[in-house]
This record gives sequence, C-alpha cells and structure tokens, in this order.
Amino acid sequence: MGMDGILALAGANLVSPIILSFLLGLVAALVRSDLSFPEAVAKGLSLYLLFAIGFKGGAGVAAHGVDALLVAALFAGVILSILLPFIAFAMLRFLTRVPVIDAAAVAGHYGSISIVTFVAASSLLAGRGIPAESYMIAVAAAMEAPAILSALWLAARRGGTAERVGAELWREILINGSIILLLGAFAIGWFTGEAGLAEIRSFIVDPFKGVLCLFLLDMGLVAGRGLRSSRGVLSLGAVIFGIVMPLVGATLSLAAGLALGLSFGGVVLLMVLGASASYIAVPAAMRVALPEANPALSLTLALGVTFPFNLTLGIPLYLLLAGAVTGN
Amino acid sequence: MGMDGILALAGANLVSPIILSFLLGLVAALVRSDLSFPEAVAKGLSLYLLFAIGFKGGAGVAAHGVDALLVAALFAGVILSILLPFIAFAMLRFLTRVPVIDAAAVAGHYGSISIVTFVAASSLLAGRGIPAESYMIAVAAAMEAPAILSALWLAARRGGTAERVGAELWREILINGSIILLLGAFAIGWFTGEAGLAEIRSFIVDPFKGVLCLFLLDMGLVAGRGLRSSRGVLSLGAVIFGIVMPLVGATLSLAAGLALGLSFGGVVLLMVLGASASYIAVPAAMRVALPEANPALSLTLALGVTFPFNLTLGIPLYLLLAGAVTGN
Amino acid sequence: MGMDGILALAGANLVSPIILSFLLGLVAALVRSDLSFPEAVAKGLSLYLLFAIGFKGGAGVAAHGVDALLVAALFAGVILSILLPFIAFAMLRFLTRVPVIDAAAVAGHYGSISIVTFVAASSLLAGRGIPAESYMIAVAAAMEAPAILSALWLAARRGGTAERVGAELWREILINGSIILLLGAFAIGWFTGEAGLAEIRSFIVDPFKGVLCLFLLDMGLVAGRGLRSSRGVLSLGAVIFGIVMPLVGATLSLAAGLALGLSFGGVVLLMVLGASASYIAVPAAMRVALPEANPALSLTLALGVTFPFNLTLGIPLYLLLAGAVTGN
Amino acid sequence: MKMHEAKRVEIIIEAVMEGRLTNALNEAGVTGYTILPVSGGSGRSGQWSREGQVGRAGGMVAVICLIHPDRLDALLESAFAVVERHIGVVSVSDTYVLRAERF
Amino acid sequence: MKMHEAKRVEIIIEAVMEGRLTNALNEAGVTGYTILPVSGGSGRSGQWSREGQVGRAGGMVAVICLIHPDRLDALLESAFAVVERHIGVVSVSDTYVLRAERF
Amino acid sequence: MKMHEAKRVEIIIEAVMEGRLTNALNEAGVTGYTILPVSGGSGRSGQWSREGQVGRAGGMVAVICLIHPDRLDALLESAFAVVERHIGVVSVSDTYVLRAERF
Ligand SMILES: Nc1ncnc2c1ncn2[C@@H]1O[C@H](COP(=O)(O)O)[C@@H](O)[C@H]1O
Ligand SMILES: Nc1ncnc2c1ncn2[C@@H]1O[C@H](COP(=O)(O)O)[C@@H](O)[C@H]1O
Ligand SMILES: Nc1ncnc2c1ncn2[C@@H]1O[C@H](COP(=O)(O)O)[C@@H](O)[C@H]1O
Ligand code: NA
Ligand code: NA
Ligand code: NA
Repeated sequence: MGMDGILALAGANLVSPIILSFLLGLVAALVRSDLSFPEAVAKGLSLYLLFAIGFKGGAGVAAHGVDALLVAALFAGVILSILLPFIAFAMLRFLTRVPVIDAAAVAGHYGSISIVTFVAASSLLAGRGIPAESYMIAVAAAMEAPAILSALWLAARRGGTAERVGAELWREILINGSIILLLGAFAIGWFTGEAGLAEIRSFIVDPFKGVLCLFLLDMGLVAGRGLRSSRGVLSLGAVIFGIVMPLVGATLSLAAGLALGLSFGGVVLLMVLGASASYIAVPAAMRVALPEANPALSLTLALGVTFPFNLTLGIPLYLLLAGAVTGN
Repeated sequence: MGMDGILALAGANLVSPIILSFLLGLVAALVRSDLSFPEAVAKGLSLYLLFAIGFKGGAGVAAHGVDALLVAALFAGVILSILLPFIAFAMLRFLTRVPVIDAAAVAGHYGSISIVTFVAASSLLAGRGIPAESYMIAVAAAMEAPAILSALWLAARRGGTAERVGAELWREILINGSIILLLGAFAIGWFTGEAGLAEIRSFIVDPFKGVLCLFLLDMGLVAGRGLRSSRGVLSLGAVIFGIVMPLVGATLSLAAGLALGLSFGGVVLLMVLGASASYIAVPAAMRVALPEANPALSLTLALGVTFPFNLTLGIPLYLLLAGAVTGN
Repeated sequence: MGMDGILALAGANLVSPIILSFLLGLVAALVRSDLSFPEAVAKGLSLYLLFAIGFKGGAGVAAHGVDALLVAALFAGVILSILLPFIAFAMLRFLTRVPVIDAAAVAGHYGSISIVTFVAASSLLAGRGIPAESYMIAVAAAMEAPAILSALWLAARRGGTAERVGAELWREILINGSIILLLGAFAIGWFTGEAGLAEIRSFIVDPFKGVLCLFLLDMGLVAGRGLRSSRGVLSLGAVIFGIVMPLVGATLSLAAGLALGLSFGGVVLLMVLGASASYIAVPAAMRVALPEANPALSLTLALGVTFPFNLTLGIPLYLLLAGAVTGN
Repeated sequence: MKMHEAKRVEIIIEAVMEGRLTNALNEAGVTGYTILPVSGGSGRSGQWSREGQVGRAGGMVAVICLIHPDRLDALLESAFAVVERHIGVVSVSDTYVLRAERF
Repeated sequence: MKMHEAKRVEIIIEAVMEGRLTNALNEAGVTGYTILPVSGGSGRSGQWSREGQVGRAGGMVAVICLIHPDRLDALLESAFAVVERHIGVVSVSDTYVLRAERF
Repeated sequence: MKMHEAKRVEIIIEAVMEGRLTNALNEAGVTGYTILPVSGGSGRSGQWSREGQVGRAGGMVAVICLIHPDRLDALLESAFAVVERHIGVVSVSDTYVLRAERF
C-alpha cells in the first residue's frame, strides 16, 4: 500500500466518532469554551474503560487459550519499557536543551504506555475485523511501571537528585490503581470466561465505544487546556521529539513483535504500546520521586503532542507498517 | 380533538416514566427528603444528554439530507429568541412589580431555551412515531444566546446598569459549553452519518430514555428545593407569567413554524423551544452582566413554574394545537 | 442437598463477576493500592441501582398483580426489623465487652437491611431462574427504618444517653433518600407497568449486572479500607457476632417467610433482608441520635464482616436452607 | 482599602449535622456562612476519607462564618449547642473584612 | 522554624466570576493563589447548595491568597474591582509563612 | 464561651504527597487534621485546574491542622521535611479553639 493507502486509512480513521470527539474537545479548549467534565466524571469514565478492557481481554484469553507466547510477550514488553527511556533521553538531550532531570522525567513517560491509545487502537482493529492476542492488555499493564526505573536511574546517574526511592514508592508504583484494575478485571474475565462475559456484555461491550467517545472528548479538553496554558514550554525540538519518539518506539516494538511471532493485530498493538506515552501512572510517580522535574513539559508532550499524533496518524501508520512487513 | 383529547393526551404523557421521575424528584424535595444527586453526577448526565441529542440530530440530517429550510429555521429561531424577551419584559412589568433589572433578566431566560424540555418533547414525538426535522437541535443551539442581547439592551435602556458587555462576555456566551457540545456532536453525527451512529448506538440511543429519567429526577429535586427556599419570591402575577408566557412563546413559534413550512413534528419542536426558558446558559450570563438582578426569581420561574408546566401540560397542548392547525 | 451441594453452590456463586469484583476491591484495599472511586461516582452508581431495582420491582408487581400477602409481608418485615436488634443487642453483650451504647448502635444496623446484598441475591435468583415476589423490594424499604427505633429504645433504656429524638429526626429517617428513591421508583414502575419498563429496559435491565460489578468493586475498596484502618476495633467476639447474627436473622426470617406462605424465591429474599446489615441509612441516623457510639465498630462489622460473609457464603446457604425446607 | 475588624469562625462538623447547625445559626440571626466540602481527616475517633463512600455518615463539612465581633458570642453559643455531643472542632480567628455593612 | 509575616486573603466569590478574578489578580502581579470548591452557603441573597446543579450560576468558589504585606493593597484593589458589584465576601488575616521567597 | 489559644496550620501540598504528609504528622504525634479538596490554583509552576483530570499528579490538597502552640514546632519540622523539595505552601495563624482538651 502506497502513500495513497496511508492517507485513505488515516482518512477513514479520522472520520470515526472517537477521533472526532477528541478533536471537538481539543478545539473547544483552544477557543476557550467553558465546556468541561467534572473530575469525578472523568475518573468514572476511566474506571469503566479500564474495567471493561481488562475484563474483555481476560475473557478473550479464556476463549482462545494461552500459550508460551504470553510469557514471552510480557517479557518483551518489560524490556521495551526499560529500554525506551534511554533512547528517549538521548534524543531529548540531542534535540532540546531541557535539563537532565526534565529529560529523565519525560523519558519515563515514553517508556510507559497510554491505555486509552491502546483502547482506541483495539477499537480500530476490531472495527476492521483484525484479531489480536487478548493478553495484549496484560502486556500493557506490565509495561506501565518498568520505565520509571530507567527514568530514576537516568536522573540519579546523570546528576539529577532523585529522591531515595524507598519500598513505599515501589509499592505505590507497582500496585497503582490502574494496574490493579486492569489486571484484576483481566483475571476476573479470564476466570469467569464466556459465561461471565455474557452476564455483563451489555455493560462492558455494547456501550463501550460511546463511552470512549465521551472520554476522548474529555481528553481533548484536557490536552487543549494543557497546550494553551503551556505556550512557550515546548520548543520546536521538543515537538519533533514528541512525534519522532513514537515512531522509534513503534519501530522497535515492531521488531520485537515480529521476533516473538505475534499475530498481525498483536504486532500493531505492541507498536501502539511502544509508541504511546503515559499520562496517569508515570506523572504521579515522577512528582513523588523527581519533584524538581517540570511536570508541564512531560504532560504537554505526552498529552498535547504524542497522544493526538498517535490517535490520528500514528495508529493507521503502524497498521500499514505492520501490514507491509507481515504481508497483511 | 376536543377537551377530551387534550386530557387524554396529557394523561398519557403524565404516566410516562420520564414525567413521573420528575414528579418524584419534586415531591422528594418538597417533603425535604435528603435525596440528592452529587453535582458531578448531574453534570455527567447532562453532558451525556447533550452529546447524544446533538449526535442523533446530526446523524438524522446525514440520513435525510438538508434543505434551504435549515437556514430559514435557524434564522427564525434567532429572531424568536431576540423578540420573545421584549414580550416577556412587557408582560412582567404589567403583571408584577419586579424592578426593571429583574424583569430584563427574567425576559432573557424566556427568549432562550431549555434543552431538556426539547429532549422530552422529542422523546414524546418519537414515541408516537411523529417525525421531525433532525436539524431542529441546531435551531435549539442557535436560540440559546440571542435572547441575552435583548435582555441586556432592555436593562441598559430602561434604567438598569448592565455591566459594559465586553468581547470577553460575548465569547463566553457564544461558545459556552452546552452550545459547543450540542453543535459539535451535531457536526460529528452529520459527518459520520449512519455508520457513526451504528458504532455508538447502544450508548447514545438505547439507554437514552432511562438516563433522561434520572436527569429529570434530579431536575425535580433542584426545582423543588428552589421552590421551597424561595417561598415569597413568587407573586401570583409572576406565577401567571410563568404559565402564560410559554403559551405566548409557543403561539408565536407556531406561526413561525407554519410560515416556514416545517413538518408537523418540526412545528411542535419549535413551539417547545419558544415556550421553554433557559436554566443553564442564560443564568450564568446574567450573573456576570446583571449582577444586581435577583437570580432566585428567574430560576424559580424557569425551573419551578415553566419547566414543570411545559413538561406536564404544555408539550401535549402544543402537540394538539399544532395538530389542529396542520390537520395532523 | 448435602455439604457437597452447599460447596458446589457457593463455588458457583463465587466465580460470578459480581463477587469477584467485590473481592478485587477488597484485595486492592488490603494491599493499599490507591485504586479508588470518587465519592460522586459511588453515589451515582448507588442512585442507579436503587432506581433500577425499585422500578423493576414495581413493574413486576404490575405484571403479576398483588395480593393480600403484600400487606402481610410488609408487616412481617417491620416486625423483623424491630425484633432483630433486641437479639443482636443481647448477643453482642454476651459475646463482647462493648459498651451499651455501642451495642445498641450495632443492633440497629443489623435490624435494618443492606440493599446491595438484596440486589446481589435477586441477581443470583434471576440467574438460576427462580421467581420471587416482585414486591419484596417494598418489604426491603419497609425494613430500613424500624430497627432504628429499637436501637434508640435500647440505648435510652439501658443507660445510654440517646438524644431526644425529635420529629425532625423521624422525618429524616422515614423519608431518607434511599427509601424515597426505592419506593418512588417502585411506584413509577408499578404505575407505568410493562410499557414503562419497555421504554427504559435498555437502561435499567440490560447493563444492570455490569453496574453492580463496579459498585461492588467500590464496596470492596471501602470495606477493605475500613478493615485496614480499624485493626483492633474488632474483637474475636465481635467477628463471631458478625457471622452468627446473619444466620440468626436469616433463620427467623425463614420462619416468617414460611408462615406467610411466600414463594421459595421470596423466602430466600426475606432471609437475605433479615441477615443483612445497613450501611447507609442507619449509620447516618446513629451519628445524629447516638453520637457517643463508635461508628467504626458498626461499619466495620456491617461492611467488613457481615457483608462479605453474606455475599460469598451466606446467600448460597440461605438458598439451600430455604430449598431444603420448602422442598425446592 | 478600608478594612473592618471581624471574626472568622471555622466549624468542622459531621455532615449529618450540617442542617442542624445551619438552622441553629439562622435562629441565632447568623445568616452569612459558606460551606466547604471536606475529603478526609483524622482525629481522636480515627482517620477517615470520603473516597467511594455512599452514605452521609462518616463525612464532615467545614462551615466558615465571618461575623462582627459583637455577635460572636451568640454564634458560638448556638453552634456549641449543636456541636457539643458530636465530633468536630470550632476555631475563631481575628480577621478584617471589606464592605462591613454585610456582616 | 523561621516564619515570615504575610497576609492571608480569602475571597468567596461567584463561580462565574472566577476567571475574571484570577485574570485581575494576574494583572496585579499576584500569581500565587489556591481555589477551593464551595458546596453551599447563605447570605443576604439567600441560601444555596450545589447539589444536583448543572449550570455554573448559583455556585461560589473560595480563592485563598497568601501574600507579602506590602503587596496587599494592590491585591485588594484589583480584587475589589471584580467583586464590587457582585455577591461575595473578602477577608484578610495575619499569618506567617515558611519559605518567604515564594510570596 | 471560654476559648483557648491555638495555632491554625494550613498546608497546601501536592495530592500525591498527601499520604506522606499525614504519615509524617502521625509520626510527630499530630493526629488531628482535616483535608479539603482543592480545585485549582496558580503558583510559580504555573496555573492548573482539576477539571476533567484523571491522574493524581497535577492536583493539590489543603491540610488544616489546629494545634496547641507548644506543639507547633514539632508539626512544622515534620511537615517541612515532606514539603521541602515539593511545590506547595505552609502558613500558620493564631486562632482560638473551643474544647481545648481536644488539641
Ligand atoms: N486538631 C484538629 N485540626 C483540624 N481538624 C481536626 C482536628 N481534630 C479533629 N479534626 C477534624 O474533626 C474530625 C473529628 O475529630 P475527632 O472528634 O477528634 O475524632 C476529624 O476527623 C478531623 O476532620
Ligand atoms: N458572613 C459570611 N460569612 C461567610 N460567608 C458568607 C458570609 N456572607 C456571605 N457569605 C457567602 O457569600 C455568598 C453570597 O453572600 P450574599 O452576597 O450576602 O448573598 C453566600 O451565599 C455565602 O456563601
Ligand atoms: N501565594 C500563594 N497563595 C496561595 N496558594 C499558593 C500560593 N503560591 C502557591 N500556591 C499554591 O501552591 C501551588 C504550587 O505553587 P508553586 O510551588 O508556587 O507552583 C499553586 O498551584 C497554588 O495552588
Ligand atoms: Na511507550
Ligand atoms: Na423560549
Ligand atoms: Na437485617
């Protein structure tokens, strides 16, 4: 598929209600409308999405079984999560003049993952009838935390002053709410299987895409407000980083996915995980452990640049790339 | 259809879960039960309703096409919104002794519209299988703001001291959250059409009426609390205004709708828009621009008198009136 | 059915997504994850559940009619609610050393009922195709408040210093939000019947179980946090009470249900009501009327011991007991 | 700007008692106050948080009342009658207000 | 610990005016403040509560501002210009802060 | 009514540090405090708002602590150790409390 194909696919992706809802939020925030979601509603939507995506993943594993690949995929995810921050750090130091401590914090975000980007990609795959390994959601959970380790190591090593990371912080990171909810729902879905899914299908399957629209509308609002209030935070180099880094992450993940022998859909999802940047778990950990790092920089990059890029152009691109390589 | 017909229709309307939920809330508040919805839940429900009604309107336009009438209907809506406050103002000054500034503020509410009244009427029409122009939701959005202009003009002209209405306030009014969300969702629905609707139908169509019940329960609670805490605010003249004004608004809108050549359903919806009074956009604008106006008066009238009147008796009446005139 | 049967049933019960969601919350709280639901979301979920369960009960009554048994069942419920606190009080004074005032407060909780336990039991019955009287939800509402009377009498009589319980407190208790919402929705469901249910079925029926999962997840989190923060509050005697008292309540209710001639399903639900302990209405009333009572004790017992017991082992046990006695 | 002496009373009280407190304040002629939500806390009766809670028990609110010094005693007496047997704290600080005619 | 004299300004103002107030503060060079949600209250214009409300009208927020005493007047003037015609209250108390370089 | 001298400490700190702060307070023997939600603010690190936010980073809470003047130093030291490297502000005001035995 040539450039035409890419554009056609990106175009098709762009006219989905999901993407347009995000753009609506972005535009509303940029024109300074007072449209806003209460914090509790946003959290409620995200609890729903985490529960639903975890449960469906687990039910999928119950239906299709699990093989040795699961362990290998988890392992690959962890390695990617540990490795990507080093690349991100080097790239940032090359492209921008941000201090070591900020570069380390940003790097941590890019090693970790954005679950809503993963959800949007799953949705696109499902819409096109492309199957993927159900346990990829567990891989997503496994990739949330390891990147933090690398970020802290980079900060400490390279002159930053990372707070002594006690057992307490590790506990917080490893069992943070979103990991527990994802993995817990995954376990419940796996355990109760098809029967469990049938019981709650009309809650977690049928309305899922609609809820995702509302959540992305909110994400658009938050991203837009972030962009507006941090004018000046982003240099050109940083913006370039925010677009090139996901491509690098996706490419490395493509290689890993092929090496593992994941399905076409699985490879795409791993690419999306590699390409996306955390906006929930890592920011909180960084505030605790690297309080001197500027949170506006990481969040604006992750939510204002990389997230929209992945959502609109990135995902279709990864789909095409994976398709070209695997012959799908 | 004679008086019997009116009563039969009003009766049928009254036994819908939607209306009864509102009455439940009203009663609960009047007996001072502590039943209450958290602010975030109420806002979440209203975000859902605005998104869903906007999207469905847009998808309807995509399905049935759009004609020159759309522009004419938008134009008529704007004119009604500008005109009605003058009538409301005169009627209030005649029926009550409220100060000029309060009369102007109330007038602004009645020129604008109540989206939930519109939603309840759409629901009733749909239940009876009466089609209506899908773009009426865009007309609703267009009627939200112009009335504010008239109210401010009345206040300034007639001795009130309206704050200099800067560009800032206009920006706020024209792109306030509910207008943006309605029109944005309308645009997305239009753009993605049937396919988009199919993707999120089980979120925005199937559970819609149930969500509306919960929202009206909350509206009943808020209206009842308002009535209780503003005993004494409403004179008899004001209550008469709160019931006669919607009839006047509906009648003028009926004339406009017939002149435009809207369908039977479209005429009814335009009447409902003319008859209803704002309880979200206008109150906020009035607090900024006419801080001396008593907010309890406007809100108690709009939410405690006119809204229940429209919901229970008004909508069936407008349906009958329009039916009698158009021969449906 | 022997011990095997009990275990098999309990096992089947345990692997439902509903129970597992509760356990997930419990575990997450016990390992001190930061997973949490905003207060507004928890309240929103509970408003939904009360509205849905009330409405469905009413619609059920509309469908199957109502007989003299309804009044008798309501009466029996009130008597149970008044009586059980005396047993609970005596048992607590025997098993533990808690002061009179605390024993009275706890006793009030156990005379009243837990609506979510009732909902979980209804769900289990429905899943096994066991019918039950639809009006049991009205019985549940009737059992909420009377126990408070007994608790206050016990506290005043036995040396405690119950605040003079004015008309104001009685009003608050009798028309507290959950009673009004349950009974109001019940009335609406009854009144609008099958037609009303059809209108909002895809909101209150289809997604019901899924919403219940999320709510139980939250209950697990709250129960787990309560257990964690009140280590030391519970003596062994208190824990024994928290498990034996539901058995006593269930047994008395079994007798009452048989005497009334309720159906098999109805008997089970009455047992569940007798066995469960309030965690919403009674705690609030006790804080007002018996401020010296230690709230941590009542809540930890009701939510941390009895609720999980009923949810996991109790309900299947009551089902078997009732089955054995009625020959089902 | 011209400021006027006043007292700032802060009452942290159980949410279930909110209505009783504001009624008592109204009866004592104190009609100006503001209520802030409280998300958690700790005291002699232990630690608590509103997260995920449904019931009204086990939560508190903060009532802030700016008042002319002369009227402080009436306020405190009516407030104390409500708070007395309940958990919660009452503190009074000196402050200055704009627009004294409002207090 | 070394504490430094400062003023604590508490402005309770209509939610619709929040943006205008913070803009005015920013223009007056006051860039440090914290906004607390308010759930209800009572004043000359009656009693209100945020429960179940959808619109932004009919709600208030509390803006807390710790400031060096020298800069108090500038703050009050800019705040007063916004609050003047609106309902709401402004109070100023003496306080002490850690880390004076921040104010 | 009989009032007793006390100190009112107000700590506005990042939400992610709430647990660490209350742990430190507990360890210093300070077991009475109340936590208020914060909806937005502005400081040297810019402006922020909780609207629509999902994560815990980028939000703050206000911890209010009424304490006997003698115990102020212990409190400040333990609080400062937590706040030190983080954004946030600490202020202390004189106040008077009812029921001194509680502090
Ligand atoms: N010293 C204090 N400073 C601030 N708030 C307090 C203090 N003591 C108690 N509180 C608040 O009042 C509630 C009840 O306190 P207590 O009666 O001591 O259990 C606590 O949970 C706190 O929210
Ligand atoms: N004396 C007061 N103390 C604390 N808050 C007040 C006071 N007076 C008014 N308020 C707050 O300001 C709002 C508007 O007051 P008012 O302009 O008097 O209607 C009230 O609803 C309260 O939230
Ligand atoms: N002078 C101040 N008065 C009140 N709150 C402040 C002040 N300075 C900072 N804050 C609060 O503390 C947060 C962090 O401040 P900063 O460390 O200056 O970025 C701000 O977002 C405000 O919520
Ligand atoms: Na990544
Ligand atoms: Na109108
Ligand atoms: Na019971």
